[in-house]
Amino acid sequence: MAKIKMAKARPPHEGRRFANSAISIEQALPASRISLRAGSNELAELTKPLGFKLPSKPGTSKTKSGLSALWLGPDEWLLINNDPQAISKLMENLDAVKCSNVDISHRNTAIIISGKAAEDVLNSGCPRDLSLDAFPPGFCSRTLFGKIEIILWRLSENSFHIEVWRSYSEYLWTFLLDASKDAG
Amino acid sequence: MSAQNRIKGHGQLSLAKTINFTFDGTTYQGLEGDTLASALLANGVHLAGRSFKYHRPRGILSAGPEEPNALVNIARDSTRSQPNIRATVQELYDGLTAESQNRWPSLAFDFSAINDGLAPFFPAGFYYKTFKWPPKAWDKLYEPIIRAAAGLGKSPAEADPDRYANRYAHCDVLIAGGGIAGLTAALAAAKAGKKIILCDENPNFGGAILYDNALEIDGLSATEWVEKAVAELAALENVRLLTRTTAFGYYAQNFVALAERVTEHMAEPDPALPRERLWQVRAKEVILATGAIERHLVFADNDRPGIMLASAAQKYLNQYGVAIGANVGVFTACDSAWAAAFDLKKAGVNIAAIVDLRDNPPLELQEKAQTCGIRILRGYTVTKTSGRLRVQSISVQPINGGTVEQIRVDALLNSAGWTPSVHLFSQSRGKLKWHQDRDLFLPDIYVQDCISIGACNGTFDENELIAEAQAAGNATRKKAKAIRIENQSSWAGNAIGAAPGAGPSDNVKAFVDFQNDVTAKDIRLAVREGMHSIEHVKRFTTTGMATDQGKLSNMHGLAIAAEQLGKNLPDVGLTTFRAPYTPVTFSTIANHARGPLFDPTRKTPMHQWAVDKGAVFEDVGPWKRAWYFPKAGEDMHAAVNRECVAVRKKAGIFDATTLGKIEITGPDAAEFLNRLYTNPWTKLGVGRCRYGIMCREDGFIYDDGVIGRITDDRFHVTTTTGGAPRVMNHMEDYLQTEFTDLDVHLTSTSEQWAVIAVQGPLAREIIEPLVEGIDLSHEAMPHMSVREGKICGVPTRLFRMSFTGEMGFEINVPADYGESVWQAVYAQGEPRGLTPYGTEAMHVLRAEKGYIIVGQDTDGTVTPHDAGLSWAIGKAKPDFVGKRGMRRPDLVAEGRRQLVGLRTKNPKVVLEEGAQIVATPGQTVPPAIPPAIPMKMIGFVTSSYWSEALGHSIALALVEDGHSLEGDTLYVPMEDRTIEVEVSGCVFYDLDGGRLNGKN
Amino acid sequence: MRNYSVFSLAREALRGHKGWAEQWRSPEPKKSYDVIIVGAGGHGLATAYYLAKEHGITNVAVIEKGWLGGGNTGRNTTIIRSNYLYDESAGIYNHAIKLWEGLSQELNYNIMFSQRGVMMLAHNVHDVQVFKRHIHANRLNGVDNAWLTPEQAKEFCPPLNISKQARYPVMGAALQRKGGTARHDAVAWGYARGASDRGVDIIQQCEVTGINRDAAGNVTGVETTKGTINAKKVGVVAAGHSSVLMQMADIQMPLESFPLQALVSEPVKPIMPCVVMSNTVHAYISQSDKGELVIGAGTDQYTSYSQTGGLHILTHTLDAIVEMFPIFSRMKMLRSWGGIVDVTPDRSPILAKTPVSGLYVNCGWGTGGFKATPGSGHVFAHTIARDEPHEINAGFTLERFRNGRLIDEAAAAAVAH
Amino acid sequence: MLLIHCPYCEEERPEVEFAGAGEAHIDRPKDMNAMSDAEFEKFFFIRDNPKGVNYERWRHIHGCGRFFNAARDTVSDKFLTTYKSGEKKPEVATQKPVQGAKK
Repeated sequence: MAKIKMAKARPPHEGRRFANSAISIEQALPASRISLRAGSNELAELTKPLGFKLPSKPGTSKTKSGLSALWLGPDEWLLINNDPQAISKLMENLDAVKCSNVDISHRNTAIIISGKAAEDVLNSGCPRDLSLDAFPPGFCSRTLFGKIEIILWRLSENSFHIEVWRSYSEYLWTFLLDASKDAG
Repeated sequence: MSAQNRIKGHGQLSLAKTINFTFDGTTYQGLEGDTLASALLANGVHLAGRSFKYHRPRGILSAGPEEPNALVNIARDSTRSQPNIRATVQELYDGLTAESQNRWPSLAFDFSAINDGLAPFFPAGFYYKTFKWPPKAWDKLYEPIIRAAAGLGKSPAEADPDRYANRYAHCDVLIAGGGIAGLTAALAAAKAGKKIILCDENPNFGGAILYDNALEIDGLSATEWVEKAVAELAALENVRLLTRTTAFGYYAQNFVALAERVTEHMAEPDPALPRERLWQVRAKEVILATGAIERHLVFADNDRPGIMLASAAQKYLNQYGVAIGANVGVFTACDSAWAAAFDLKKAGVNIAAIVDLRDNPPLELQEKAQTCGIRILRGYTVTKTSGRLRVQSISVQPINGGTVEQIRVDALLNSAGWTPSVHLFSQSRGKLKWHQDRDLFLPDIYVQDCISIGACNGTFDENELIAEAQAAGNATRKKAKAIRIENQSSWAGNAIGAAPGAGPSDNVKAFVDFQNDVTAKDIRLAVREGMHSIEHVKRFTTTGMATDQGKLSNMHGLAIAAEQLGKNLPDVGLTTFRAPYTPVTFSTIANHARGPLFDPTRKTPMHQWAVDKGAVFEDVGPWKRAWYFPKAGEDMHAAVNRECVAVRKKAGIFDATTLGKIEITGPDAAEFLNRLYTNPWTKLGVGRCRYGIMCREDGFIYDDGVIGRITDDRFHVTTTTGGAPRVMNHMEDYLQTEFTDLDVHLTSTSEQWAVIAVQGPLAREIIEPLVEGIDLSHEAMPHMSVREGKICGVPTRLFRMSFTGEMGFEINVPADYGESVWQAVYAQGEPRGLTPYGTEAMHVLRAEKGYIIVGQDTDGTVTPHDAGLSWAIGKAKPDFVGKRGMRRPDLVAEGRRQLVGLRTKNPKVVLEEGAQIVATPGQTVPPAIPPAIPMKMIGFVTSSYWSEALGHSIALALVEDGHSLEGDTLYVPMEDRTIEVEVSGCVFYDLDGGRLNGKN
Repeated sequence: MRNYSVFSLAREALRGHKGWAEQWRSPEPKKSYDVIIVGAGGHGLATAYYLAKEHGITNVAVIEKGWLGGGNTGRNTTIIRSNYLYDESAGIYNHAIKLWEGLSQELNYNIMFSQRGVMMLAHNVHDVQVFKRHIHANRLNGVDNAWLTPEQAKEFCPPLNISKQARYPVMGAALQRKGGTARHDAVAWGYARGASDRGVDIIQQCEVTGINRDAAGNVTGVETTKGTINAKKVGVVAAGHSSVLMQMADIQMPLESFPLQALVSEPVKPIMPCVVMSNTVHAYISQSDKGELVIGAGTDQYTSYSQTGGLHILTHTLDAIVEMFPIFSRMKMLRSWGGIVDVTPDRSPILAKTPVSGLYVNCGWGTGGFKATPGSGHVFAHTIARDEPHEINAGFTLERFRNGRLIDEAAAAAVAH
Repeated sequence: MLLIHCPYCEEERPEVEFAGAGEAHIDRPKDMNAMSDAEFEKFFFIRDNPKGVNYERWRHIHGCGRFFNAARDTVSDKFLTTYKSGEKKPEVATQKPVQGAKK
């Protein structure tokens, strides 16, 4: 049998970026992602494969050694590992514990938006209070942006990570660019 | 033209900053900071519009958003044209081009003004009483004439290239209105550390005190004080100041909508800026400081150009340096008009007389008037005015009767007192209370976290107002620094309803609602005709329904109706105030959601490949799906035939990515499926798949799809493309609220996987060289199985399944690899005839096999039995969602529509989808209504195609008791002919299914 | 009753219109009536009118909590059409169209029925299939409904955007030429005047607080804020408040009441020659005689009696309008308002007898009741007078929710694939 | 746009993150098949639709994804309380509006 030519990954909007004086938007690098579901009785067991205790307070997140866990619901976390190759090992480790682990690395894609106008640009489509009091760094939540669902995760005062299903990412980009025209 | 009415030394504009503008083709000069109205008045132009019904010439009445008359069309270019813009709020910019409306051929000579002469024939509601004969004439004759006469401006004719934006905002305190009350409250709140938003509809903060030259606040003039206050606020981080921003809607839970006009005042707007921005503000508290609006007096011919609200004249003078006339009369019931007269007098304008309805206006006003040498007529009324395009004289008479005197004027100020602007309060669902002693409706019962302060709360005294504003803004209740007020002018005095001389016995045109031409007479007529509720009066006369929304007319209308009914004013009711406070541009509300952002467009990873191959796409929900792939010279029919043949003879490749996918995990996953689908799942082996049907409790088909068992506790579920979100929601609902005993989790994986269907006799040999770790042989991987392995070096869930009737595979790969794997498969297969096919060919292929499409062959009223899918119901299962529902009497009765196949007697005839079916050919098609003897329809065609493989047309149909009609002849009556069809089974091609296994 | 005509109008013009009489009487309620109608909206007033005119039952009271025609009758977007799919729906709406066509003359009141055409847009293959199904069924039911190509649709309605680049391009349209609009207030007023003239008492500002029954369970009348009023037959025609009223007779209804919003633009010269509806894009628009663009929005997602709704509902409506009619981008919203619509599980009305003898109900019209007004009143009067349904409303029973014989127009337009 | 307190996220969130899911406390019977047609009608079609306090279901569909229950006044549209699904139906009274501003 002839050698099989390896398929090439083509993540959406690879390398896309935009910046003006008040805002910078860029497509996040590929990462591995797992939708993790577990009941409260299973939490303790999960500490080992993850290397840290899952955040249990609504809207909070935890990051350690490139692995982040975002609280999305009372039994739901989004795990993001910056290393796209890390997925199989992590899935394997989770397989060993009682939980639901589903690979969604390709379902989602992410956009990083930062700059002094980031909050305003996001508030052009997101109805949430994004002030630092209500949505501090580390806070994460599923919410809406215009007509699509996103997961918004505040990395720092002026920087947000937005998770979105891949087919909605074009809409997200278009909207963010539209809203950025007069940012600042 | 030069501005002859601009008075040096008056107003706040710089005479040096001149700009040009055009009105009705004439170029004029204005100043930076002018409104269109102030600039027109500076040039001596009063005549600005025509009324709606009588086409009476109308002048500029006000200096604010309540303007009913001076509405113009402003167009920057042919794509940027907007009708019905109030000249009184439109800021002037260099090159502004405005045109008057609702007149032909010109504003000064309007042909339709003939209506005015015919006014006796057009009282309120005249159109209900006539135009009834002949019956057909209404929409053919009368209505077009009425329509052409109605309407004000013209709709834009071209699409709008401008941008509109949105911003959601949250704050502790939203203050609507930046006059003295709003500014004071804002200062107090801001200093208390609250996060505040202060908005005002004007270009500058300050409100009514900006044109009060006498007022002193803390030793500063009003303008100085405003400047200082604004500077103080602007320096604070916790304050957002929004000018040119109207709070127009107050919704539930302190959600307030603001419209910001960002560029409408600019000569050359920066294209980066949105034209307008919608602010959607959620505030912990709302402070309403919306002020008050001066009412006009209702007297005979009170609508001539040159007749103006007193406060407007004062504002034009003190803010814009414009005198509205040289010889001005004043007609009032309110103190504030006297102050306007004094200011005009001081600026050198002759005041012909102050006519006050009251017998005893305040003495100090009278004294001051005498000092200035102004004639006072106390207890007088104006009974008449003259002048066609500009008022020329007024006739005055003592209220108790007596000699009528004619006084020449070139403008007339008038004031009936002030109406608190309770619109937003009322929109918040607060209840108003009538204060008989003050003739005012004021906020009484609050239902939201808000407070009214200042003039909108009836607080006209500046000292009281300051205290009220400070208390509202400062929750900590710390004693605020006192603010010293000197030389405030009085707003006391009110007249509501028709002035003497326009009473029930006077046959005069005294306008209540200017724009809609509603007179006091009309309101009385409405009451005589039985309209006893103010809502009826309003609808019958259209008072308060013009573009000014009754800001000037509501109180008068109410008072006149009350008088006619002999009732107290509050007993007649008050019309509800509805959003918006002032009209708001459609696109401001739609904002970003235009063009590509109107709705998201979902595309699969292989979309671009299909584009490159020339695919035509169809919309399926939010998705774009390749419909067919026409080659040069091919129409849809030819392309689809070719694609179908390729699949049947060789192989086709199809993008099935859009199908919904749900990963169901957990020890109870199989049991969960048992309860949600009609089929049994417990015994489905790992590595096998099954077609499943989902119902709701009502027993009708809700969705379907193939479900594969990946491991004992992990299933890969597919749904229809459009059904994916609602199926997920349906499952979550049962899982969370009903089947809480089950240990199961659901994850949407619709977009995790790109799905490449390869179907046809050559499918296996095409993909085999690319696959690793999976034995594709029929024995190892039979029809309806699933395996995990690798394709092109990447992980795959490979399904052996078919929606075409051919042997086929559906290759699921992580979406980033979709395009690359697709290309590899295509490269592999293309030399052997692998052909891309679209959704249309897919539909034909599946119909040839009798596979249903939920939503096309079922419509929400079809049970699995009806669809011929009884085999898919797990009869041994004690329960599943829909089991009880499908046993209801009508669902098991005879005569249900059941899915069958249809063969046309003439094989070349392809039925039309949706065509109805009858049992007997003798029925004739009824002509249009009436009289109609309806034909008894027993079913309809759900799917219909030309089958190239079979050489004849095929169709599926839902037909009453269809399952027992096989072989019968039925009829499809079309407009021009009746088509004979024979009922068949649903499967047309490869009846024994051998091809699924690569046989036949 | 004083005849309304161009001649009476001219005569009155010469004497200052002093001679017009009240269009309807405002009497105090009598102790008892033969029939009480609860709710003086279009449907209730039409019922009273036809009871008097067609069945000779003139001893009728129409009891209204607020002012007549002040509910959904005066709050809807006045679209009239009858191109429904099922025989039952086509039957009643087409019955209504026939009555609409002569109504101005019948009532001697110009209700301004304008058969400007109602055009429903198809935006995808599924829409096309569904519309074709309607068109074929309509033809066989004697209901006019024609298929238009996008170009023909544009010709019929020039402001329409038929660009292939639109997010959901127009693939065609179903046009009912006999559809159109009417003046909503005039419909209520015309029926009120006609009914009042035939002896019907319209009692406004009077709220029904109870439904009285005798020991055998038969209706004996109603309790109101103006006292007890007796009648052996009571018809409830209370739209959004139907559940509340029927509860007074211990009948629980298959109904939910939702806020429905509508809006108008500022008036402009004629630009929209017809009614356009798009279910896919969610937009409904026409232009009133006054020149306002009249636009229907969607319902909110929660039940409510507040007659208000959320701004985000209007946002979605106006983005759809601007998408379909880009030239209206700079038009301005002048007024918006809300009504309460009562919705049944199958989106079809209930026009029927009830388990309580002497109690009848006409409800569940959802977002589309106005168009049925004359037909609904006509057959409901028949149902009350004869104590049995007219053949036209025979299918619109309460029992259908028990036996499953639904008239599910919405399901028939099912969106899936 | 209403503001809804999600009992799982422990925060008030804008209405557009939620999907209304109809009347609450209608339990699917353990033995569906024993239901009469009348009982099925009541279960599936009949609704309280009260003018006043309505017990209703919501799903925080664009948030934590949980279904929960709420008591809401259908006259003012004010939420009186929200609570997790499975919890007992709370007794609530509608609030009276205040005369005069709150201060």
